[in-house]
Amino acid sequence: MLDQFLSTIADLAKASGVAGFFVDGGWKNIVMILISFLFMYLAIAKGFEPLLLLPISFGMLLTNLPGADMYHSEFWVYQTVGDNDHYIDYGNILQHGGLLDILYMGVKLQIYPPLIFLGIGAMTDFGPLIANPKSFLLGAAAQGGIFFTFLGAAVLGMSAAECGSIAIIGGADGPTSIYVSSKLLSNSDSIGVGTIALAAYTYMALVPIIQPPIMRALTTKKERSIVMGQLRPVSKTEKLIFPILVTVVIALMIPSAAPLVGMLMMGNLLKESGVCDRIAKTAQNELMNIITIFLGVTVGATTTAKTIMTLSFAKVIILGVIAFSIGTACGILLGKLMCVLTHGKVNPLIGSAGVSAVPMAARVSQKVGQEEVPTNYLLMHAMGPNVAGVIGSAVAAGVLLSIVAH
Amino acid sequence: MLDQFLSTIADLAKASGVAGFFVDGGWKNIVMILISFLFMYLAIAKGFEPLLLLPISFGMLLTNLPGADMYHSEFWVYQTVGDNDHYIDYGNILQHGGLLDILYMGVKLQIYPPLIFLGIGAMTDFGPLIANPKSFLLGAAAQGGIFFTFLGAAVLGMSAAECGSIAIIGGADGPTSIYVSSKLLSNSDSIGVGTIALAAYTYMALVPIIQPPIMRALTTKKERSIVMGQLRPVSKTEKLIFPILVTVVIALMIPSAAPLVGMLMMGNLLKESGVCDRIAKTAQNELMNIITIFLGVTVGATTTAKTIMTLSFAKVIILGVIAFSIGTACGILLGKLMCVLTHGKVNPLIGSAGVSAVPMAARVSQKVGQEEVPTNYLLMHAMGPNVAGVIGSAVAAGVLLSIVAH
Amino acid sequence: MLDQFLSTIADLAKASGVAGFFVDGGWKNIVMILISFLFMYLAIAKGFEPLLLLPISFGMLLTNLPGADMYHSEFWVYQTVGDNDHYIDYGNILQHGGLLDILYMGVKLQIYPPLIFLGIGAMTDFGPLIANPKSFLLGAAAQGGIFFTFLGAAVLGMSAAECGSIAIIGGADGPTSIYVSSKLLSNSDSIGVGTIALAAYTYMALVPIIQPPIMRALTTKKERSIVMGQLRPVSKTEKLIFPILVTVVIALMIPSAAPLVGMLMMGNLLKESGVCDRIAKTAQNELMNIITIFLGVTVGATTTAKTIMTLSFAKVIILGVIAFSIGTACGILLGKLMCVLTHGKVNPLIGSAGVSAVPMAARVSQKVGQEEVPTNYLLMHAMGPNVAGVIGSAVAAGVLLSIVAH
Amino acid sequence: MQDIAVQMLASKLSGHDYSGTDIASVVITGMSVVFIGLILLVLFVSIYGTAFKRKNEKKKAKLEAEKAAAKAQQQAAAPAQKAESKQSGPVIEDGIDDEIVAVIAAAVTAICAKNGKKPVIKSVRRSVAQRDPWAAAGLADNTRPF
Amino acid sequence: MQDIAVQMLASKLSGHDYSGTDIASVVITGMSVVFIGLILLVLFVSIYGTAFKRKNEKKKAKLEAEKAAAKAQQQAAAPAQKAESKQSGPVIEDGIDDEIVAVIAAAVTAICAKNGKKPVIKSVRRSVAQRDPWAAAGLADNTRPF
Amino acid sequence: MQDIAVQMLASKLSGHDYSGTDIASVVITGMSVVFIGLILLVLFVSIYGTAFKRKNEKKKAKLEAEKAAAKAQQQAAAPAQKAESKQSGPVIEDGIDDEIVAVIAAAVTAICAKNGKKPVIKSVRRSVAQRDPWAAAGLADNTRPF
Ligand code: NA
Ligand code: NA
Ligand code: NA
Repeated sequence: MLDQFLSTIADLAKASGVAGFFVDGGWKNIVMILISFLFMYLAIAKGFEPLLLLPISFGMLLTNLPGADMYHSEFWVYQTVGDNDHYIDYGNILQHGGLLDILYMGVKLQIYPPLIFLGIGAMTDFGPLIANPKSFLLGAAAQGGIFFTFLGAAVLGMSAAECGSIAIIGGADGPTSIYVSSKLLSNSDSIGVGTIALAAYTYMALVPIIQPPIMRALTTKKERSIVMGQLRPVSKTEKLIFPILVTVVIALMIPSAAPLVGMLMMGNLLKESGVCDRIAKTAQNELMNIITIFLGVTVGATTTAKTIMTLSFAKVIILGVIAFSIGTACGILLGKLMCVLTHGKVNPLIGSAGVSAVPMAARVSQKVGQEEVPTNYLLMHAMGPNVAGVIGSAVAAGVLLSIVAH
Repeated sequence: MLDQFLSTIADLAKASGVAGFFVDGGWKNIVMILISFLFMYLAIAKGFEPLLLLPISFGMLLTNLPGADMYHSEFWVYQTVGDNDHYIDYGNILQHGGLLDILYMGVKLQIYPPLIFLGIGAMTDFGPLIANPKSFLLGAAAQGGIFFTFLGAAVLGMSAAECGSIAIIGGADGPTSIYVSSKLLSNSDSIGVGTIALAAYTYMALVPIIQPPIMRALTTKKERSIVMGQLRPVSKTEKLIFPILVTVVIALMIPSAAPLVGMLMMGNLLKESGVCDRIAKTAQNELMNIITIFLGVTVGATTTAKTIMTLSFAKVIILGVIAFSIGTACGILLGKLMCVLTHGKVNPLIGSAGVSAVPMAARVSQKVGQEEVPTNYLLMHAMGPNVAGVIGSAVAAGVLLSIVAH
Repeated sequence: MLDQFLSTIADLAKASGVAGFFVDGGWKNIVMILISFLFMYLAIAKGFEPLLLLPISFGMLLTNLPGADMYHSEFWVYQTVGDNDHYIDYGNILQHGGLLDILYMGVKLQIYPPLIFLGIGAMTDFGPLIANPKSFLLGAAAQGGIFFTFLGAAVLGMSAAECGSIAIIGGADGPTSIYVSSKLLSNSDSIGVGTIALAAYTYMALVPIIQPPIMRALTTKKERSIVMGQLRPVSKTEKLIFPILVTVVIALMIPSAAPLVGMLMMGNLLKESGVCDRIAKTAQNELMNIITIFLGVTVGATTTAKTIMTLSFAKVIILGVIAFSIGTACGILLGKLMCVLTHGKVNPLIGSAGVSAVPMAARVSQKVGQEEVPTNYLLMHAMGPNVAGVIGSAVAAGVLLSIVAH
Repeated sequence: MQDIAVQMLASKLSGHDYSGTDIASVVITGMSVVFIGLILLVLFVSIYGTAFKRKNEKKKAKLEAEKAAAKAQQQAAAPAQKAESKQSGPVIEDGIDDEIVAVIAAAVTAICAKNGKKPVIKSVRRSVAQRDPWAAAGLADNTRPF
Repeated sequence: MQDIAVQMLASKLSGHDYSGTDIASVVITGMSVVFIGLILLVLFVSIYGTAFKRKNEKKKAKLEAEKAAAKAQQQAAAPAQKAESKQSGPVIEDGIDDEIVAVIAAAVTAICAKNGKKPVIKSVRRSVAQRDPWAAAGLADNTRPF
Repeated sequence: MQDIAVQMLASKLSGHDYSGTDIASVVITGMSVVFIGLILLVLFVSIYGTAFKRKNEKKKAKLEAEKAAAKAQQQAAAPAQKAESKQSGPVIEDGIDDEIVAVIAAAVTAICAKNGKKPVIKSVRRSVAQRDPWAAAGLADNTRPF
């Protein structure tokens, strides 16, 4: 009797999710779970972009608990049909997918990031950029990080899809990174969307630590002390024309950037119109919050042990910080050039804000500037390159998607 | 060296979206983009139903930028299988659709309009209609615009699906128009859902201009001067029974109207119950706002140059205004009849409110009435026919859908 | 002439939805509609869980109006392909489904209940449970109702799927009941998801009537008079660790419970983190409200006359109340045992709160306790077993889903 | 109700080959069905409306009598209350002097006046109770239906 | 953990052909698994709970000592402050007389009293800052995580 | 604009077989396209910005002149108004004494001070009108666009 009971208990233990840790490679899940705890800690205690890192890290936990079956990376392989058509088998996902598979469809169908951009557009003030359109150039320069990292990733022997996905981290823009990587990466790649998102959000949280040393190294004390005057006020009509203009120009030039830029600008137009308050507010609050939850937890779910615990992960970590650093440097260097060309009217510190990471990067510019001249308010001047960086990253994303056809 | 650079630039220019304007029929896109600007202007500066016309016009812009590929009208052709089954290939749309294709599924699956009706129901007070149920007749008469326009469209040689879609504009009800036209129209028709929606919302915004001359022409000064007394108060129980009763009666008589009327009445019951405030409020705010954005931008996206720049568009414009005018006239004429039958107790001006266009049409009744007797408050009396018109249009929509099987 | 008119009217009447009442079994629809009115009355006038019973009963009305075709139970039959793969034909549903079919996909894809759990997690305070973890045992004991009812249903000759679905009613947890029954039941069973949901919510509303007699019968006056001291305060860190711990332990042990427990705990972590307020609030308000509407009306739609008007319905009603009663009794009995073991420090009345039905069951404990000692505040002590009951039901749901493979 | 009548139409209208008679039928059938439907609603709503109107009128009469009585009582009590509160100065209690309300309203007006708009006190709502000693229960209240 | 044990049951229960023993097994296995699961939670939560309880108690003792000290200090300072604010009349500063608060509360009470409900000040929240000179930055703050 | 130039790259990069030159091209093409795109935006925004700047400056000059005039007028009127309101005591009207505002603010400050934070009045909003006699119309207003 006791014998039988004990054997049943033994059977039970053998079949549990716990047993999943002891199968081949099962220890990797434990490591991943510990990493998810680390990110939860960083999000909660250290304030690392908690709105996304917390859902991402919880998704990471759920996906690495053996047997929970809430996400299946094997469902997200591209099937090849005939000569050159490849597709995801959504029918199969509807039949057999877990909760996080179903919700992940919104990422793979490229819906969530543009809708988050809609919300961001509805809460962004492009006034500083309109007042000083030259900021666009700084927003362009800071995308240098993306393309030089592409080169670096290629040198490290990664596939084109991987190169593009890692490079976009340098755009310092979460939804854009997810948009590009979810389009490029499939189950057969050595990295996943979650890896890219984790790196992007982590480095965005680390902007105040990564950027200042680079900024100080590349500028002279004199340059950092340049005081910039007040920006001209921008009329409502200018603010109304801006989103329409940007949509037309960018969508015509880089059609692949149209969904991101188009939604960003539509959100902004809804806000600036002043007659669509009720929908602009929903776009920037409830709609964005709902999608943030779905996006975070499902993107986190893609970080299965198999995907993360590879050499590629280390490459992502290293290339990611390089991408951020080069982006910062490019922005600063163009800032220096503009300083020279304007005979010292532009403080090069606002250049680093071009990486996006709104509004953290602009605040870093402000803070480093104040170290020299405490009364110098660079923030508004840095907001120009900062929001230009968002547009710039979206444009760079379009270029990457055009080049790296999957 | 310079040669090569210049030739590259030339190549780039040739391949851009801009080039799309110079291919065969590409100029039509430019015209469409200009039209979208016009509608943006009308929405923002003139206050033309901005909550929907602004998203619609932005969708119109996005869809007509060559190369952006956010919406593909060719995906929305009905496929024929076997003898009489026809269907939309949703699998293909999931695989290859752009953002606006995916979101447009909510229109084609007939989800968005009923959900907007849910929200409208949750914010509508049927009290004035319950207090004076004869208002229903005015709401019925004003649907005359729908059916006479059907006749007009048929005379102009349009297909049955087109006739039904144009006719429903006379219902002066946005979601109903979109519901009917998205069911009836397919890629093979000469007009699209967007065309119908644009016309419907534009004419709804123009109600204060279209209706008054017709109202004045058909009524005598004496009729317009009739003062109507206060409506009796309506008890909570009556308000609770009303939505249930209407659902049962209408769904039994015109089953095709059940989704619209059912959701409208469910929203109203949630509100009137007083015990479901939290969901009634979400239905009328966040849910409706989210769907308004999706509905607007995707319906706008159906207005591709190919669809709009046809002779049919002109027909829609002309028939639309005729539909509104006939609807107004029918309402007024029945109002006159009721005036006679009640020995002058009913002011015929409240008849025009039967076209729906809530609450604009009711306000027009109020305003035209006040021109004669400044102290005459017709508003509440006009709200009865006004909300009856919403039900009436939904019923008429059901009838059209029954008759015009696609 | 008159002849023809009358014959047309006769034809019309014959073809209407009304005629659907007179076909074979059509009278059942009338009965169902009357039952839906009864539930509307209970929800509105008697306050029976109105947030869900009102949408459910409206869905019940819509689905039983002949001809409305908003929901098709025949679409939800499992198709068998090859040897052991069975699936729902979602393609067909997208092509031919009505509004409520489309929305019901969220139930069948098992999305709505976990998302509602996300919201519940974001509004639940696990403090009382953490302060007194022994409450977990009471939450476990009260699940006895589930398993003994399984036995009872089997004795009455129901299929395994039906047994599991009826048993879970004893969990006194709406979304859990819907989650389990929507997974287990298909069109070929004699009961539907809606039947289960109706019973679950009705009995939850009846908790204050069902529980007290059982509580009084099983306890002595002396036991009911036990005064319990204040609970220790719980630190923020403990509250942060709790959801993570529960997720890991439960998901490893009962993987099938992972979606419910995981989402519940993710919601709680978002709330307790204090850094994700904006998404935690959306999860517990707008997101939950939207899903509540969709869940309610579609679950109601599954109560077609064919499904409800069977002998099985009577069995559900009887077994449901037995399940609740046994659950209550089991909780109380373990409470008595704990009372003995702690030498009278635990008032057994808090045991009945283990059935979940948050927070009604906890209030019943409080109320019955106060009948003896008016100054005795058992509420916080009962909240421990109460929220433990939610976790316990989710675990029991996982066990049922593992055992009863469909 | 409209099904059979329209089916013949439908079969013809689906293609492009419909005659003038068909179209006339659409107009007539359509308007008839809409009118029949809404006339039915008129009838039903009128019937139950009449029933309720009578019931309400009785209730109303009763209520008004009660109100009048209450008002008379209140008017008698009010002066005493006012005097009392004036003597004791402003304290946190129900019978507080209305002048204090005037002060508050005046202050708000003073601020708002800068925007050039004259505000009116539309309503004063009781604040929603938040986290009282038994907060968890109140909070959990929202979870009841799930 | 329950997988193997239940697989045998499962295979039998999927069809309709299950015996009384099978059903008994469901009940026993089911209750056991639920109890094992929640007992594990009891253990884990108790363990870390004990650890934290100790830690909290230390912290609490420390905090209370600090509070007591602070209170003593405050009580000494208060009268002086009160006197000052009374002399200078009500001004916008931290040390404002509590009587003013009473006035406000009284006024609110006066208004609310009309609804026949006695309100209590539950909490006073700082208003959320809106559009200060560097408004865009504050606004953009919301966009940080994206 | 970038399509043809990148198509050659694309065909090579899709597989794993890309050369160093390909990668260099990606970097150069990529940066060029981004810069060309944003330079175009600089141009367009600058052009229409200049136009509006001029227009705005004219408007602003006009506005400021008006403001100055208004201010002068206001300053003359203010003392009289203040005196009047002091004499008549606090009443509900536009010209209410600013001291009352100070009292309110002070009271709020007194309460908030307990949290150790010094609040500032950021804005005073007019309350949204709710359910006036013609409430249904106001409510229905929200339904306008549908
Ligand atoms: Na960027
Ligand atoms: Na209408
Ligand atoms: Na339970």
